[in-house]
Amino acid sequence: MEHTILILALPLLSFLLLGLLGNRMPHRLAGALGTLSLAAATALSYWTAAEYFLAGRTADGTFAELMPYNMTWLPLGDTLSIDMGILLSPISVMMLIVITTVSLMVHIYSLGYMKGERGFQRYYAFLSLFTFSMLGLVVATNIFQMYVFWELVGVSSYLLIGFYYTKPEAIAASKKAFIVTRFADLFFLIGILIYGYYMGTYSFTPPMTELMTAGAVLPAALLLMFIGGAGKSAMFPLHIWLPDAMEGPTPVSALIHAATMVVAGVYLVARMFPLFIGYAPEVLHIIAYAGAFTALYAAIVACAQTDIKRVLAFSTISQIAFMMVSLGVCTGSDPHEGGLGYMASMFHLFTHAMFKGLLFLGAGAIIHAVHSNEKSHMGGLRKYMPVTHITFLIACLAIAGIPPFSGFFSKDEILVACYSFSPLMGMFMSFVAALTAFYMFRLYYLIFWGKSHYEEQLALYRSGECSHEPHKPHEAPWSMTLPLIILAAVTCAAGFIPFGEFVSSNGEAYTIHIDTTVATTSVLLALAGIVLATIMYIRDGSRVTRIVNWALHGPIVAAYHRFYMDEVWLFVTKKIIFNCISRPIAWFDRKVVDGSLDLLAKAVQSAGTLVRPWQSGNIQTYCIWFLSGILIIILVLLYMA
Amino acid sequence: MDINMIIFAGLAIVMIVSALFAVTSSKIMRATTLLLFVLFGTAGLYFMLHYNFLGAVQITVYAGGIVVLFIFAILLIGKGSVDVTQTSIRRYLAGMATALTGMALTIYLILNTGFASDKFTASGVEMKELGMALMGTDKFNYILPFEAMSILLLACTVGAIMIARKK
Amino acid sequence: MNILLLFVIIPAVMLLALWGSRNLRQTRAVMVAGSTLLLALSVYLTVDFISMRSAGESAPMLYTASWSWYEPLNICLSIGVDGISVAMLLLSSIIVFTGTFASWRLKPMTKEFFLWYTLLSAGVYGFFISTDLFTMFMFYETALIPMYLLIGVWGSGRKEYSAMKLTLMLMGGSAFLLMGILGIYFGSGATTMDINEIAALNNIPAEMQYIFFPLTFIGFGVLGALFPFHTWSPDGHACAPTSVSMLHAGVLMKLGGYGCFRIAMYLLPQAANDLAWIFIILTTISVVYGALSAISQTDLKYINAYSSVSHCGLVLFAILMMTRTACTGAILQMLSHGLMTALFFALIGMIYGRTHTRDIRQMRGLMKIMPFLAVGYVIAGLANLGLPGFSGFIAEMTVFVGAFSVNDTFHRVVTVIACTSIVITAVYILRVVGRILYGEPENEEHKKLTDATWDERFTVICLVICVAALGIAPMWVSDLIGTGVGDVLSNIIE
Amino acid sequence: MIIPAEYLLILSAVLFFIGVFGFFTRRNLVSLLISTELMLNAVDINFAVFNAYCQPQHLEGYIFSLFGIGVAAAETAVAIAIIINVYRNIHSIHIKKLKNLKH
Amino acid sequence: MNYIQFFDMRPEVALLAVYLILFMYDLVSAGRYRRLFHPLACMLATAMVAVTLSDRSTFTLFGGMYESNAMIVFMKAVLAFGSLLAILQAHKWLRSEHTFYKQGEFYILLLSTLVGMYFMLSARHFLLLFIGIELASLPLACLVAFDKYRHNSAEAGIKYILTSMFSSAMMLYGISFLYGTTGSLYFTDMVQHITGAPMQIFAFVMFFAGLGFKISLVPFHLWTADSYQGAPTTVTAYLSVISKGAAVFTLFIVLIKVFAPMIEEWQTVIYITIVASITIANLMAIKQHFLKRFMAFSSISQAGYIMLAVIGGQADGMTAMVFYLVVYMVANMAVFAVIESIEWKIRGAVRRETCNGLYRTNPKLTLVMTLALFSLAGIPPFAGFFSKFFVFMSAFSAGFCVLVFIALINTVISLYYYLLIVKAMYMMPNEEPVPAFKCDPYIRIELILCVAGIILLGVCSFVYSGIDSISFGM
Repeated sequence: MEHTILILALPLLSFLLLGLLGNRMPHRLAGALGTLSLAAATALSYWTAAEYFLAGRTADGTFAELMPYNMTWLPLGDTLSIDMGILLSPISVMMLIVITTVSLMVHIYSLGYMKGERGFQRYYAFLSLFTFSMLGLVVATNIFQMYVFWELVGVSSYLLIGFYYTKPEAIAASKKAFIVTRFADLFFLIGILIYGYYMGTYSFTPPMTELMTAGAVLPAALLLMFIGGAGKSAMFPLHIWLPDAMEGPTPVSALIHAATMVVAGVYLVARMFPLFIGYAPEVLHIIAYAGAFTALYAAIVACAQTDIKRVLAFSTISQIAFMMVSLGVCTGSDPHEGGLGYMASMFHLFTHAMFKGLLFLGAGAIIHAVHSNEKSHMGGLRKYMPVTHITFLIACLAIAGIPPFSGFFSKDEILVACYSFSPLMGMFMSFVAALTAFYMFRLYYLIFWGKSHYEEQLALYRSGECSHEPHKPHEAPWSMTLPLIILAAVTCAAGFIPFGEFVSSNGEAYTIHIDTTVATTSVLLALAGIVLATIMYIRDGSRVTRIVNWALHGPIVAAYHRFYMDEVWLFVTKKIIFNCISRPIAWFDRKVVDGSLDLLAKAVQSAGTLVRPWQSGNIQTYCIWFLSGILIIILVLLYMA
Repeated sequence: MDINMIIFAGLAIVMIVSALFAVTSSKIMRATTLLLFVLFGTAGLYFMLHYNFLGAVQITVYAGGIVVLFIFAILLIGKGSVDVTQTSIRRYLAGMATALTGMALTIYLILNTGFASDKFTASGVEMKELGMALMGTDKFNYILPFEAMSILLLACTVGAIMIARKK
Repeated sequence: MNILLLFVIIPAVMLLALWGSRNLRQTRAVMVAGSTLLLALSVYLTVDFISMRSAGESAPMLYTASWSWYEPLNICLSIGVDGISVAMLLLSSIIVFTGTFASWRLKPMTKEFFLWYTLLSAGVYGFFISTDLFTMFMFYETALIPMYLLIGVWGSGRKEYSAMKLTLMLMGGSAFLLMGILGIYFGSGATTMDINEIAALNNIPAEMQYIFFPLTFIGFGVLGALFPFHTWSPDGHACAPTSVSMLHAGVLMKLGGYGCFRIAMYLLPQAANDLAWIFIILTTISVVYGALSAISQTDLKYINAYSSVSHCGLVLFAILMMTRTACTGAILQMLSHGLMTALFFALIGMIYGRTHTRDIRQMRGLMKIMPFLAVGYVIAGLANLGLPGFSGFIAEMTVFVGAFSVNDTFHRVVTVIACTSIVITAVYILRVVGRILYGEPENEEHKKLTDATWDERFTVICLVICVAALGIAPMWVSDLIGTGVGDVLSNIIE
Repeated sequence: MIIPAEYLLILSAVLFFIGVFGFFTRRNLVSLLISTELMLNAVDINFAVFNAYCQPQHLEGYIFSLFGIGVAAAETAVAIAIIINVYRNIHSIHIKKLKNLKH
Repeated sequence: MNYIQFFDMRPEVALLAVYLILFMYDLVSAGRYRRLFHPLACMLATAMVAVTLSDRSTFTLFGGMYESNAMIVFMKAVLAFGSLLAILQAHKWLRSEHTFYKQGEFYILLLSTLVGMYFMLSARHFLLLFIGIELASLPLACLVAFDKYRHNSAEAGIKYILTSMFSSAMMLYGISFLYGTTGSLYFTDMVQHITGAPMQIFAFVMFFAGLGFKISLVPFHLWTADSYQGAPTTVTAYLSVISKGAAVFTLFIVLIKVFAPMIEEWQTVIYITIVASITIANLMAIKQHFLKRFMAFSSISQAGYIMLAVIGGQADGMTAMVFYLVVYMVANMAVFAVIESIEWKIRGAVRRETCNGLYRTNPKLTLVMTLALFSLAGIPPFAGFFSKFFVFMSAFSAGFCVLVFIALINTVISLYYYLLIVKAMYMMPNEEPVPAFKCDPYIRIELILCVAGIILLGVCSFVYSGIDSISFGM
């Protein structure tokens, strides 16, 4: 499997090339270079996947974990070292495919979307960097390598969110994204430190002896790592950066903030799953509860948002939370007994990457067409953008969990896992799933149905009330629609992939079977949500909508403001950290620490002034001092003797 | 009461009183004259110790030389030399306090130190002995200080003339 | 002829040549030739050192030589290097080299500037090659004093005040240090000044160690920006000219950490073990406090100076942990911080040279105006906040891993506290980047400014390459340092 | 009867400190000089007394007194020359007028 | 009656020969031959240094009243060399209108003081010592008052001579009691009777004050600033270096030869005076504006540092002390030479503000001044660093750790005020800086010698080793 190194190397090279020489290249060349290198990497990934899964299972019924490369990168003392290498396991191969596929789609899509933008080359360079980092993350052979790439991913995300660096919101968002995830990474790092010290290694499979003696330390380490993951995967309350991250170019949102990077946290937990399940099941449950709450929270907030990308962002948070919950509800490593969640989570990760990527890319196409993110500028677009409309609808159906689209299958598995954990959890998650269907279709209707903003404007223009002619929405160019179509196709088909054959909690093959009760319930619930959305939003200003708005006015406003979480964070950072800690410390440093030194200097100076009159110029005074000095010294000596 | 003691007491009283007036008198000439009394008193003491040559030198050099120098200087300087009485009371008190402390300490120490002062013989010093001591090169001979003294005097003469002469 | 001597001889020759140079061209020629030669020499030394080590040379110090200097006082001109010193020499050469280019267009009195600059670098080199207490101290002070003129004459802002403060504080530190050195010398029986021999004797009475360890440590700690003796650093850096800031933060502050390790702890092991906790607390404060202070600063150089306080605090923090990994990390951090901060100060200087302000509130959108410098700044910033692939990351990680491996609650807690600095660092770095580089340029004057000139580009590129090289391939440096650290540590840990 | 050495020493001490007192309080350069003469004179008495009472076999104190007188004369000569010079420069020999050099 | 002994005192004889030649020349020369006076004096002084160094054997003369050994000879040579520097520096001054006709007196007085110092160093008897001290002070008073048409010079002279008389009276009074309690004035005899009795303590402190006055230690220092400021600059330089150096060395000898049994007492005394000297002088120096006055306080503080070498009373202390004196001499002379040059340019007293912007106009002179000040402050690689270090070492080895620490803290203050001048020269703006000028050639020679000393004395360790091989202690 030596060629796997190329999967990493190609994006890296493309990054270096574009980063260093990009400014001298024409846009087309840069785009082509980035896209082609990624296409090659994608091809290699597929080849790798084929090779890996076709190689068959080992004697114990699992896929072998291959490590084609592993070298010591930074020795840390006698035993520990940070290694760099490539680890192939079912989930990493799966991730390779997800990442390269979505990334390739985004690369192609961006050719059209970003056309003519200032910094086009830079954009592709950053995309390559991100892809490289993300690939490095998933193939990490040890937790520290993962951390290394984890940070790189964070930085790429930062750079891409802040791509429109002249836009103040983009700057703020990029900063926020980086700092919040960095904050979470702190815990990750501490977790790693604990893990490394007690396990004596950073690899994912620590020696048995250390595991036995670790006691309560391992769960603590794993919990800390989860917090790191929660930061990246936008779990409540560390989710606040993700909605803001939508300030970046939409393809970037699709790639990073929907399909790949944000699931890194899920991937982390999945990576460490054997340890979680074996030594820290209680931590898994914490994950489950945290995830469940996040899922609900994000879903509710999504219902009230008006910016379509924000809706998608919250939907992403909610869906990732689903994955987390799914991992959290595992109670054993056997997929048949308590371990189903693992497979479900990975499956959902896979399908979600596809359909959420699709949604974002679709949203991108819409934004491209209407030059706005706000729902008020949309409406009735189905006439103008048929391809986008259809693909978007497919994605919505998938996310709502309507068969036969892929979302149905993965979500179903999750719900099954939840029900088997506790019925309460199952019902809760089902409700959230229903909510998902509701807000997604709300979004769908708001964009594609209802009154067309364009037509209203046109009417106004014609009646002379508006001075300039509105921009007519148009279907996106082929470079943008092609990825939509491809992803839509995948979304339709992915549900039928026998995912359990490849990935399962104990590595053995697991055949997915639909639990009819759960499936029926969830589909019905989803349909209910869709129906409600249809009633409320298919036409503007329906009575039901007004009633609901009136009845739930308070909660809706709160949800629109994301339950004021941003304000809380702003309060903590601006008011407490900046104004109450940093400022006083800076003041303390200047006035107290430095001031005391200045005071010392001043004291010496004034002592100098003080002793000056001593030198009065009168020799009699001098001689009085002379004799007094003698006498004092004599008395001191006599006293001492 | 021994005659020596009476003479000593007389000398001491004269010396101390003249010294006191010499440092307090507001007339500079009077002060100089009183200094002369002290110097004569000192010579008297030397005679009492039978150090006749020393006494003579005291009278000639000190009384005859130095005081005359003073008088010259005073005359040269003229009326600017009128001594103003002590102005600053603070310095006056400080000076007095320091001097008194010093004196008390010294007298206390003198009284509490047993000098081996029992070898006094009223024999005096032979001139020859003195001459030999001044000219000899062995231990307890002082040719070297004597020569050094000559350089000192020469240098001081040169210096004093250089400074005092008018161009 | 010992190769190490060249590190002192070349600057000495440069001083003479500079003294004789008649115009700017000659001055520059001397500087470029000299600093290139030094750089080449240190690269050669590094390579040669590594090959000797791999050939099985296991003596703690290589290239050792000793000439009796002040024989009655056992003062020798002893030289020798171990991995740590080699790394430091390399660092110094890089900074001196790039600093030369960073002050390419410095005016007025270019010749004099380079004279003092070279004297300073001679002190630095001498310090790193010496193994004799007296000689080290001498070079140490030699390196400090030119700072006064360099800042005072060629600086900006409140330069006189800052220069004076810096000099006096550092000299105050060296007063402590001198006490410590005398204590070490006499404590060990006044037979030798060679640090290796003193370490081998290891006979300083414990009660003396308890007195002189704090003195020595604080003495060096002042230069290493140990809280609360760091306040010279913000003012000094803020007012210094570019290359001086580079050299000062890049190399001179390392003298502090190096000295703490090589002298204070190495020679006074017992006190180091018993009293480390006090200084660990202080350094932990430094780390967090410096970072927090940086957040609310508005002057670019102040931000970076406080950042230096934080990072140098980490150096001292790490060596006090007294594990091999942590100490290796400390040295790595010195290297890394040296390069990064030099880069930072170079960029700040270049930006300042154009905008004539360092107030972040008055700059905006520099990315559009001077993309090269802005990109350089972003890279420097990312390196500073510990992005993998740059040197900061490996250094910090090594430090944290090493510090964490001390099995003791106190050490663990302070390590975790120190770890928080990586978040705080991100905050202040991104704040600045977001503030001054991004956005639309607002100041009309600024819109007319130009991007970097060739010498500036050269400086920046050299440093970026070094930072990245250290960050991407840390293993060889880490090996180089590791053995040296091990030798020193084996003396500290009984 | 032999006068006890202490009496002489005390006498010289009193003279010495009267000189000191004068030196501290007089306001005129010549008076200052007179006070120093008192002090030097007292010292000479001391030497003579110690020689006579403690070490009569050698003439150390005696000769010291002798040289002391000489040195006093030399000092006085130089001092008076300078005083005259001061007078020429500032037309006063009052201590108060010597205030150019201070602080 | 072995008068031939006089010729064994080679330094003194050489000195007196020079003295006589110059005296004669002064009497006989006239017209253009007067112009050769200064070169002649310089050459003779140089020869004198050489002759002084020629006999380094150890011997005593005149029944133990005079002692000579290699160290003493070396010290004499140092003093002679210092005088040579002073003579070099004096050239322009001696050529000026008011001094030209009394050039001869200058040499006579200068050499007289040098004779006095020679006697101070060699004396092993208090009478000779006393006369030496007087010989070193009285002509110096004349020198201080040399510029007799300058008010300041006269004022400085009278302050100097009166304080000097006061202090010599004190010292004599002390010596008289020493004589009374020990029964002798020979060092070798006295040491056997030194017991540390209260009277001896009293006497010792009185004596110490006399020398402390010459060294200008606090609290016996108050004359220093006034006299230094008022005296002609050459004389100030001479006072601050040569006179002080001889006194310190003498003090050291007396302490170890006579007061050895009272070591605890005198160490306490020195301890107190060191702390007082360094601290108070430093505080005073900060606020000074006239450079000469400033240098006076600097020299007081330096005296404190020198005393650090004395306090131990050991051979290493003497080495450190002599080395310090040598280094201090070259640095201080350099500073005064620069001050004198500027004085001649601006025709007035040099204030710190005068130096503002000096670097622009006179870079080389400024550099010399900088080096000298750095050396005084103890900055490597200049010699001052080495000398300070060794002094600290010797005090430390004698066990005075806290004292060393106090002194070290004070070095920071001293650095501050030295840097103030550096700052003025390099950094302060000035509308009208001192115009560019060329130094007097003799001063240039002096400066070259001094700078060579400043740079080389520390680096070339043989000076120190040489001193160490001949030093002695308790």
